[in-house]
Order: sequence, then C-alpha cells, then structure tokens
Amino acid sequence: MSLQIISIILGSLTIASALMVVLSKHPIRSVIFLVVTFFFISSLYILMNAQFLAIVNIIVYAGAIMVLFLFVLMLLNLNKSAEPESSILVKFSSLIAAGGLFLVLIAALKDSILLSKTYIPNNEAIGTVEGLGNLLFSKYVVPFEVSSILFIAAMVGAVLLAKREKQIID
Amino acid sequence: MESLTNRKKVVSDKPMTFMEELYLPAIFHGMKVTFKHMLQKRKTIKYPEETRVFAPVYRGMHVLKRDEKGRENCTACGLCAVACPAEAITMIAGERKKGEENLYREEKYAEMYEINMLRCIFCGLCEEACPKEAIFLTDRIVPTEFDRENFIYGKDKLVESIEFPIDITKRQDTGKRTEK
Amino acid sequence: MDTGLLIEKSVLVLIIFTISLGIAAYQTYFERKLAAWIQDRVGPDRAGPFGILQPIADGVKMFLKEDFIPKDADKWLFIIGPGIAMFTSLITSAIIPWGTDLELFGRTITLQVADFDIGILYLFAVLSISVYGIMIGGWASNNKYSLYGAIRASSQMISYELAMGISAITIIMLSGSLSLTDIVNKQHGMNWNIFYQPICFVVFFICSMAETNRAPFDLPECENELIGGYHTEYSSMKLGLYLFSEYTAMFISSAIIAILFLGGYNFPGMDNFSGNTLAILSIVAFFSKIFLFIFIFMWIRWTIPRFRFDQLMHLGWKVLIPIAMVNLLITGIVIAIKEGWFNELM
Amino acid sequence: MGQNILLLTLIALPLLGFIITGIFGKKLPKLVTVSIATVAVFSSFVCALMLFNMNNKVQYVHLFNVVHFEDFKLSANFQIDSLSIWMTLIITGVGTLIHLFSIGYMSHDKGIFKFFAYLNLFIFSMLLLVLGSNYFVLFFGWEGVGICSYLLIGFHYSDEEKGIENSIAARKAFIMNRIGDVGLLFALFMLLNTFGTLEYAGIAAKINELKLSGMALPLVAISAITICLFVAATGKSAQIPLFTWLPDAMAGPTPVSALIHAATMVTAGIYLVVRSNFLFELAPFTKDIILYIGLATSLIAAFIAMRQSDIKKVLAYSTVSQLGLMFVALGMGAYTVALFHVTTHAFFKALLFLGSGSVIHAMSDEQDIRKMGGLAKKIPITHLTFLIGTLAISGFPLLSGFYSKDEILAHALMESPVLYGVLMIAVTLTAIYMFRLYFLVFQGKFRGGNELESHIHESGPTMTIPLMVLAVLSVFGGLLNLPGIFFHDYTHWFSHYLESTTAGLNEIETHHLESSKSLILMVAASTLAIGIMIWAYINYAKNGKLAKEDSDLNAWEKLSNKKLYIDEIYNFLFVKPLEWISKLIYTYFDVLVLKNGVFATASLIGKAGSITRKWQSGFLSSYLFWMLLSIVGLIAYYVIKIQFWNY
Amino acid sequence: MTTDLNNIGTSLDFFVVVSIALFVIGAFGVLTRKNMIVLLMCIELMLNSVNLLLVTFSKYHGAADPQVFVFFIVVVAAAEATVGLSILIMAYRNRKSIDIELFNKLKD
Repeated sequence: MSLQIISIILGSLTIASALMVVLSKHPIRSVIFLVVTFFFISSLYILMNAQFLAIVNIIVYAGAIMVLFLFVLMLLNLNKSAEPESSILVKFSSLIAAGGLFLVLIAALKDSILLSKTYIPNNEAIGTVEGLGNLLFSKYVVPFEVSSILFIAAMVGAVLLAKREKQIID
Repeated sequence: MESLTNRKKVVSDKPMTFMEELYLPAIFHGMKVTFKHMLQKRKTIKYPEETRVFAPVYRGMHVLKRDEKGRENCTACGLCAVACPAEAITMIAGERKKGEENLYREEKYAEMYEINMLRCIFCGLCEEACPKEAIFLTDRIVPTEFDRENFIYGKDKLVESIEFPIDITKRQDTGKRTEK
Repeated sequence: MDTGLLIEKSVLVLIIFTISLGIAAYQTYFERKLAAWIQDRVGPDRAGPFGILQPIADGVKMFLKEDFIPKDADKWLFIIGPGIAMFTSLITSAIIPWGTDLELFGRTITLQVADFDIGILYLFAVLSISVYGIMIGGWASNNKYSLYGAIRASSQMISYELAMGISAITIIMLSGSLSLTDIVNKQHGMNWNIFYQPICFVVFFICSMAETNRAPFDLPECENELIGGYHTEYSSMKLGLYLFSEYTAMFISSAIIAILFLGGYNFPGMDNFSGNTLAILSIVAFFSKIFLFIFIFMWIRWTIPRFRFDQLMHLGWKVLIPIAMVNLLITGIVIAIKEGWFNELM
Repeated sequence: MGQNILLLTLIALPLLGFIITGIFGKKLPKLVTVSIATVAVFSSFVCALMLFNMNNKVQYVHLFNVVHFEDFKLSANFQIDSLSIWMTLIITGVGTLIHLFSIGYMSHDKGIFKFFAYLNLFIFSMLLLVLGSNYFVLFFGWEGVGICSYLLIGFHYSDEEKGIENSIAARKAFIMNRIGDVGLLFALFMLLNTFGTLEYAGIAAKINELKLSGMALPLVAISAITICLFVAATGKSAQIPLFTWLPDAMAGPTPVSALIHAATMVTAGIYLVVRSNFLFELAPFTKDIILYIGLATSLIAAFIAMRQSDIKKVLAYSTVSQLGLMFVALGMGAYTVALFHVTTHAFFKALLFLGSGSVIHAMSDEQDIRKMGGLAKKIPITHLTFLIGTLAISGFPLLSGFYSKDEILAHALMESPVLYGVLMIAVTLTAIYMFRLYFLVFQGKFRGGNELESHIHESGPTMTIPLMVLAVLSVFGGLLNLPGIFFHDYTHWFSHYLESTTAGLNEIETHHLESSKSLILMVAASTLAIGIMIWAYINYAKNGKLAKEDSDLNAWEKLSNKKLYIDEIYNFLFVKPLEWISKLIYTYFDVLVLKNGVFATASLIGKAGSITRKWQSGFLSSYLFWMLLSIVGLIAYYVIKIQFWNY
Repeated sequence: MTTDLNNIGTSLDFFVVVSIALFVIGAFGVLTRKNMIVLLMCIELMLNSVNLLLVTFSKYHGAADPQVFVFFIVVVAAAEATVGLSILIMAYRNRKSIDIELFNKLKD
C-alpha cells in the first residue's frame, strides 16, 4: 500500500524534525524546525482527510504563532550569549524519564492500537469545512463564543504585560 | 508686504475636513497628475546620439583665437587675468623673435597662458576685457578628468588649431567684435 | 492514476511557472519604463530595441556577480531565505483558475493546477508563510538594517493580513464558497463582486499592496532609512530571487484581486462563445485584468510617497480593520435579510 | 405581520433614545437631546395605541434564543395581550407626560442629557418587564428598572448639601430591591425545576394538562413559588417589610418620583402577581398572606402619612398605602380591580407628584409644607390640578379614584364586613392626610418668609400641560370601569377587556355587586369624603391648626411623624444583632479558635516545609522531571494493574 | 494509485505512535533545554501531538467532534503563546536573560 509507505515516511520525517527542534543549539533553528514539524503534521492531517485542520494548523501555528516566536527571538537578539548546556546527569535522567513515558504510553494505548483492525469506515464529510462548521456552530457554539472571550483576555493580558510602565519614570 | 511675484503660499495647519481626512481624493488627484505625465512628451534625450543645441549666450570652454592668417591674437596684456573674479587666469608674456611673425600677430605674446578650470566660473568677463578679441567662451564642454592637475589648461588645450578653427560666429554679439 | 492527467498537470505547472517568471522578469522592465514615463524620461532602451532585452541583461548580471556571504551570517539560513521567499510566491499560482476548460487532444483540460475546496484558506496559509523568507533572510544577515527590515516586514504583513482576511471573508460570504473556482463562476459575465463590495475591494487592494511590500508600503526595504532593508547584505542571484519573488507576488496578487473582485476570467458577453474560443478569450480577459492591476500597482508606486511606520500601523489597525469589520457586519446583515432569516419576525 | 414590527419598534425606540442621548447627549444641544428622548417615548406611545387598536387576541413574538441546550430554552420572547398592552399604554403615556414635565423641571440641570438617557432606559426596561412573554425577559426588565431607579434616586449624588444623603437613599432602595430580587430568582429557579419552562403560556398549559389528566398538582411547590414571587413583589412595590426604601427614594428628582415611584415601577409587583394569577389561584395560603400584608401596609403607611412634613414624603407614604390597597385587591382575587386601581392611581398619583414638583419648583426647592401656605392664588394651574388630584385620591364622587376604590371596597364587603371596615379606616385616613396636605400648601397664609414669597411663580407650559392632561385623565379615568348602576351597556368595560384576552385570567370571573348595594356603598363613601373635606377645611384652613413644630407634637402625632420608628426598629432587629453576633464571634471564635488554630497549623507546615524544602530547588526543569516521573509511575501502575490483574 | 484515502486504516496505529513520540520529544525538550522560548516551543509541540492523536481518533471513530476540539486547542495555544511570550519579554526585561535557571524564585 503506497499510502501507508507515504504515511510512514512522513511520520518518520515528523519525528526527525521534532527531534531537531529539541537538539539544535540555536533557538532560531529550533523555530524553523518546529515550523517544518508543523508542516509535516499538516501533511499527516491531509492523509487523514482533515484538510481544513491542516490548513488551519499552517495558518495559525506556522503563520502566526511561530512568526511571533521568531519575532520575539529576533527582538531579544540572543545570538551572542549561547545557551548554557545542561549537565550530562540532567540529560541522562531526562532521557530515562522520557523513554519511560514513551514505553508506558505505548503500553497504555496498546489495546487501542490493536483495535484498529476493526476500523470503521467513516463518511467523507467529517474533515471538510461544512462538516466542522455545522458542528462548530450548532453543538459547540457556546465554547466557540467563549473562546472569543479567551482571546480578548489574552490580548488584553499580553498588551498589559508587554507595556512599559511609563508612569514610574515620570 | 506685497510680494512681487505673487507666488507665495500661506501655510496653515487648520484641522482637516472629513473629505481631506479620507485622503482618497488627494490620492486620486495625484494619480491623475502622474498619469498626465505618462502621456506627455519626454523631456530627456538620448545623449550621446543626440545633443542639445546650446543657447548663443552659453559660456563653455575657452578658446584663444587666431586671426585669419593663423596668428595668435593674444598679446599677453593681462587684462583678462585682472578682470577674472575667480583668479583663474595666469600668463607669462614673451617677446616675439624674428621669424615668428606668422605665429604671433604682435611683438608681444603669451609665452605661457593657463586657466584653472576648477576655479573658473565661466562668467565671461575675460572675454569682455580682452581688447584684442583673443579669448572667447565657446559652447564646448570642459571634459571630466580624474586628476586635479589636468584641469589647469595650458595653451596646448586653449589655442585653436589652425586646421580646425573654432567657429564663434554663432555666439551672441557682445558689441565689441569687429571681425566676422 | 491517470497518466494523461499527470502529463497535463505537469505541462500546466511548467507553463504557469514559465509565465509567472517571464511576467515577473518583464515587470521589472515595465516598472522601469513606467517610472521613466511618469517622470518624463525615456527609460531603459539600450538592450535590444526599446530596451526589450533589459531583463535578460539584468538576469545575466545577477548571475555573474560575486555571490557574497557575510562573515558572521548564519550560512544556511542566509541561503534558504530567498529560496523560501521565491517558493512561497510561486506556489500560490497552484490554485488560480486561469480560464475556462480547454479541449485539446480529445481531453478536457481544466486550466487550474489544483481545485481545492478551501482555496482561499490555502492562499492565506501561503501568505502567512511568506513572512518567513524575509524574516529569515533579514535575521541571518546579522546586520541591524536587515533585522529592522525583517521586523518591519513581519509586523506589517501580520497586521495587514487581518484586514485582508476580513475582507476576503466578506467575499466568501457573498459567494458561499471557499473555492476560487466557485467564486469565479459566481461572477459570471459582468456580475462582478466589485460592484457589490467597492469598500471591500479598496481595503483588499491596499492590503495586498502592503502584503507584497510595494510602495507606498515598502518600509521593509526603504532605501533612505534602511539602505536595502532585509536584503541589504544580499547580492547576486540571491538578491535576484528576493526581487523576483516580490514581482511574482505582485503578479499573483493582481491575479487574486482579479479573481475575487473583477470576476477572474469572466467577461461580458461570454455566453456567445463556447469551447476553445471561449477558453482563449477567457484567458485573454483574465490576463488583461491582471495587467491592469499590475499597471495600477506601479502607477501608485510612482505617485504616492512612502508611509511613516507608525502611520502604516495606524492605517492597518485603526482604519482598515474597522472598515473591513463594519463592512463585514453590514454584508452579513444584508445577506441575512436576503436569505430571510428575519422573516419570522416580520 | 404588522403587529410584530410595531411591537419591536415600540420596544426599540426608548432603547434607541437611550443610546443616542447617552452617547451623543453631551455634545448635542440640550433642546435636541430632550426632544429626542421625549419623541422616542411618545412614538412608543403611538405604537402602543395602534397596537391597542388592532389587538384582539394574544400574540407571541419570538426574537432569539439566549440560551439553547437541547430542549431547554431561554428566549427573548414577547407577548401582546390586553394586559401587557394596557401596562404599555400606562407606561408610555404617563412616561411621555413626565418626560415633557422634566424638560421644564430639569432645565437648569447640567446633567439633563444623562437624566433623559436614564429615563429612556427606564422606559425600555419597564417595557421589557411588561411585554416579555416569560419570566426570563421579565427578570431582565425587573433588574433594569431596579438599576434605573438606583441611578435616578441618586441622580444628584454630587450635590454639595444632600449628595451623600441621596446616594445613601439610592443604595437603600437598591439593597431593598435586591432582597426582593432574590425572591424572584428563587421563584424562577423553582419554576424551571417544576415546570421546565419560564413561558407564562407554557406554565399555564402545563398546569392545565396536569388538571385535565387528573394528576396531582405540585401544590407545595406552587405555594413556595408564589411566596417567592410575592417577596419579589413586596420589594418592588414597597410592601411590609420592604417598604422603607420608597419614602427615602424621594431623594430623586420629582419627575422620577412621579414616574418610577408612583406610576410605573412600583406597580411592577402588582403586574407580576396579576401575570402569575394562574399560580396564585392555586395557592390560597399565599393569597391570604398578600391580603393581610397589603392591609397592614395600607394602614401603617396611611398612619405615617398623617403627620409628615415633607410634601413628597406624604405622597410617598400615600403611594405605599395605595399599593397596599391594590395588594388587598389581589389578595381577594380581584385582579382586574387591582389593575384598574393601578391605572387610576397612575393618573392621579403622577398628577400629584408632578404638582408637588411644580410647587417645589415654585418654592425654589423648599419641600417643607410647614413653610408653605396660600399658594392657590400664586400658582393657579398647579393649584387647580393638585386639587383635582387630591379629590381623586380621596375618593370624591365621580372622579377616577372614587370608582377604583369603590370596586376594592365592594369586593372587600363581599369577602367580609370586617375587612370592609378596616379598609374604610385606611380610605378615611387617606382622605384626611391628603386634605391636610392640600390645605396646608394652598390655603391659609404663606409661612415661608418674604424673600421666598417674591420668587414664587407659575411653571412654564412644558410643566403645566402634563399637569392638565393628567388632571383630565384623573377626572375621567373612572369611566373605564363604570359600575353597573350607570350606563348598563358599557359597564365594567375594563374588567371585561382584560378578561377577554389575557391568558390565565380566563378562569377568573369578575364579581359584581348588585346595583342597589353598590349604590349604598357609593353614597357612603361620597359622604365620607365630602365630610372629611369639610372637616379638614375647618381644621386646617379656617381654624388655622397649622402644622406644628416637631417638638409640639403629641404622642400619636409623634409616632406618625417618626414613621412608627420603623427604620429604628429595623436597625434594632436586624443590624444591631448582626453586629453584636459578629463581635461575639470575632472575640470568641475568631481570635481564640481560628487564630491560634491557624498559627498552629502554619507553624506545623513551616516545620514540615523546612524539612522538605530541600526538594524545592526552584528550577522548573526539576519540578517537571519529578512530575513526569510520577506520571510515568502512575500510568505504569494502571497498565500493570490492567494487564496482570485484569481489572 | 487511485486508492481511497479511507483505506489506510492499518496505519492509523502508526499515527498514534507518531503522536506519542512527538509528545515524548516535547517532554524531553522541556526537561533538558534552558531557553524559555524553546521551552514554550516544546510545549507547542506537545499540544500538537495531542492534536494529532485527536485527529487520528476522529478518523478512527468517524466522528468530527475531536476535530472541533483540535480547533479549540489551536485557539487556546494561540492565546497561550501570546500571553506566554509577553510574560517572557517581561522576564527578559527584569533579568536581561531568558535562561530558565535564573528564574528560581519559586524556592523562596
């Protein structure tokens, strides 16, 4: 099944670029690899027929959030002072903990993975704009509206936090 | 006070009206202006191929004239140097030897004659001061150079050659010229 | 997969790329000519008759120049920056419907590389990514002017994307579809959106000017403040790519505006034609609209002086976004009334 | 079709007026602002008239759903029926007149645009209250009028002399109303719980369904609901025990007192009870409570009004007393009669308040009736209209108050003669204090000093025209509900009008006394009124038994003047014990138990913390590391548990 | 090649593994990196892994609801990023650094 091969290749690339996010020394490189990771994740979404989410993922994550990160990194201009390395002990113990988490999660989800043999074919309309839109504006309309309040709160909070307090100087 | 030209514009910073605050009318007006210019005749020319015709009063590079027999007119009287406001002209007078009558018109001549083109302001006073109709400003352009020394023009560059005399008859008559 | 389709699409992609690049190249020539005309000059006229070979000469010059990478620059990012910029401005053309269906060799060829049902979203996704080219390039140069240019570019593009998106939503509401093909087909004949949404058109037009960093919004590269802006340190073909991407973006934006507001490939009286005649006429119509907009872009550039940065932000956040939102609201109400949502009240 | 649009315009106009005057009022010229506000209300009134003209059956308008989960809905629905239209007519009609009056009355005030904005908002809220087709919309209006009342009572909060007093009065009104609102909220919750809907029609339908199917009605729940509703009504309509805010509310500008605290808002309680009559009919116990509380309020308020010296306070207590009368009517199940009294009361009480406003205006803001007297000649129009109002409220024959009170008395007589007798006392007291007020203000000699006397002048046309209109209405308002002895064909038009289309009112018949009996009652009442009038004239105007200073009052007079010491009693009963208990708790519980306990716990934690703080490195990564490790452990535990022990 | 995309069922478990791996990588990054911006990015990565899992399950069960949740997660992530970055800028203004090790006031 060629699609399976494609998905395995894309999945591996996703994991590889995610690893690069964590492993690359320079934060800007991390940002760029994270963007690449998001692109791969979007491609995985497309493989699963969730085109709308794929595009939204790119617009919001790659196009807005990561630009913000890049922006802040550029403003802070940290390229001179290199980030101090964590000690070997910390790295080792983190690796152990993360590896443990991976194994344990796989073990926990093992049953659901096995279940996928009885895969239910779904109807086509779920990943489309219409499908999501219908759900969003009927069943989930209250959370949808509430999220706008969340946005306003976040916006006000961000502005307040980032504003320099001039009154003190005056 | 009444201005002579009446082109004065009074600047004011009164608050803008709504239409002005929209900016769009002003923008459209500007675009109309540029569009008109797009259709207008071009004001520039393709220089090396075409050149502009100079005005008769144009004052360019100097020339030291010879008379019709090919003799230099200049007698090194120094009036041009005196008249020069920029102190650009200097010269050394010499006495005409025997056998040089075909070179110099009178018994005194300029042994050395230099104009510093970097100082010269092309005012034309030297031309007016000259009693011998020896120096004229022409419509030629002083060529560019890389070194400052090269801008001190000696007689080699100033005196017209006998084979290719410089035509100055098209210059506007200052009323002093007798020779045509 | 259908082999014929594969070939057909590949050829289409090739043609579109060639045309885009060719038009972008000749835009530089045309821009210089136009600037000259507006300033009562002649313009480039040395290379070939009327200087028609000027873009090629420029290209050769770009290729032959020394490729220079500053000492402290981040080498890889410095290299991929212009690549991303060029890439993003080219891939938008994938969703543009260039004309009605063409019939060749017994096949019906759709003149569109990919008909997404969420075409506009794709457009905005690509738009939002196009910031990276400039930001990465500007940052990687390790030059403060480049960095300023990059930061200006990113904040400008993010700000204007909002107003642009809102006005695009207005059009989406009007057409009831996210697919560009549907939007074009809705404007059959002379039924163009610009007649319904003139304000929206103005907002979208201004925003796309800002998105492509064209004057009067060319602050990321304004010469008298930032030398060259984000491409100060660039030379040779990398600089060429940046310039090229800007011109390609202008071409694509003109195409998008033509699609959203001027009916794309529709032209009045198109019902009298059919088949390939119609297809060719529609392509002609579409391109003439695109050229019209390119011309207006250039015309504006050589007319209006550059904004100050605070004025730019003021215009984006405090003027265009409110206008676009109010317009959206009014459109929504009108549509609701037309669809009869208030009928039960009456 | 047309009715719905009309209804929406009717509601939207005052809101629009509020928005325009509220936002742009400061910048617009004064005249434009006030005319926008007034015209908005007047246009609403015109709409209401048109609706009144068209309407002959109940109609519902659905605007939108506020909350919608599955089949649970809270929606902004409106209802057009005779009850809501009648209330709308009163609100917008009287509202228009009072707006007009305010133009003159408030003309010297800087914040006049604010005042008109508040008035418009009030009208809007009131319209929501009466036009909503469910308790949800009613609640919005209820709270809205509460807020407007608060804002308007404290309108002169920045006044140099009385500013603080005004704000305290506003706060008192607000808090008292909140107590009532809690009742309303509880009632709403219980209604939702019991019937699953807040629509009047829905609840009525549910009850009918239960009745038809022969199932047991949730009578206990209904009793509780009705009591809660009545608590809400006491709050808004100033009944015992929540009536003390209304006299204090006279701190607001006089038009406000006229509109909100006499004609419209205070009758919201009556409206609530009338609207919920299908519930109250099922709860006789609550009805009894209403009857007795109404009676007590009526008597007490009338008694207090006897010796008040502030012109507005007298009217305020009179309002409380009249509201008590209405509640008596409600308690007897005579809903239409109560509404009839609401109508006539709106006319003459608004008239009286506006008249008093005119007097106060003329007296340069002096409100003490002991300093007035002999104003009849100086302000003739005010005098005449005020006289009409006084006669109407006292039940002078053939004026509006006469009919409405007479209806209540007639029903009381049908109920029991004792009730009739007690009510007669209240009515008599009303006549006495009203004539006392009239004679002290308008007859006799002026007692306010020369300087004040020279300033007295009649008010302008914007103030006198509303007075005249209201006077006409006060005279002829009674014709709406003529008792059977006059014109047989048109008798009890009002009651029948309400009965015909109001949902839920159908099952209640209006009882009528036979003609002869009612004639006797009428004659008795008329004689009483005229007798009191003559007695008051002799006492107050002729014999010059002028208002005494506070120190000269004898025992009962003092009791009346000091408002039966109710504020003090409340203070003693509620505020003082609360303070005392708080202090007690503070000294014994807080200091001894809590403080020491807390300190002990804290020191324990501190000691434990100093041992465990070595874990607290302050590095985020280490915390996260431990967190991750714990998560891994937990999941591992459950996985193993499932895998190996098969839970 | 004309296979329907629906038939990749057997590889859905692979997506689950991928999302778990992404989550673990994010967690690892949070533990080892010291730059606060990178920490935030690792958190974004973890959020995305959850999104991927949700979409996978949505595909698996044929219901669109999880995708709506993804939508909300994206919204929350956007809000979180704005607030987080502004806090970060404040922190940088105070300490002139965004090294997480310097912000150990929590122990006091």
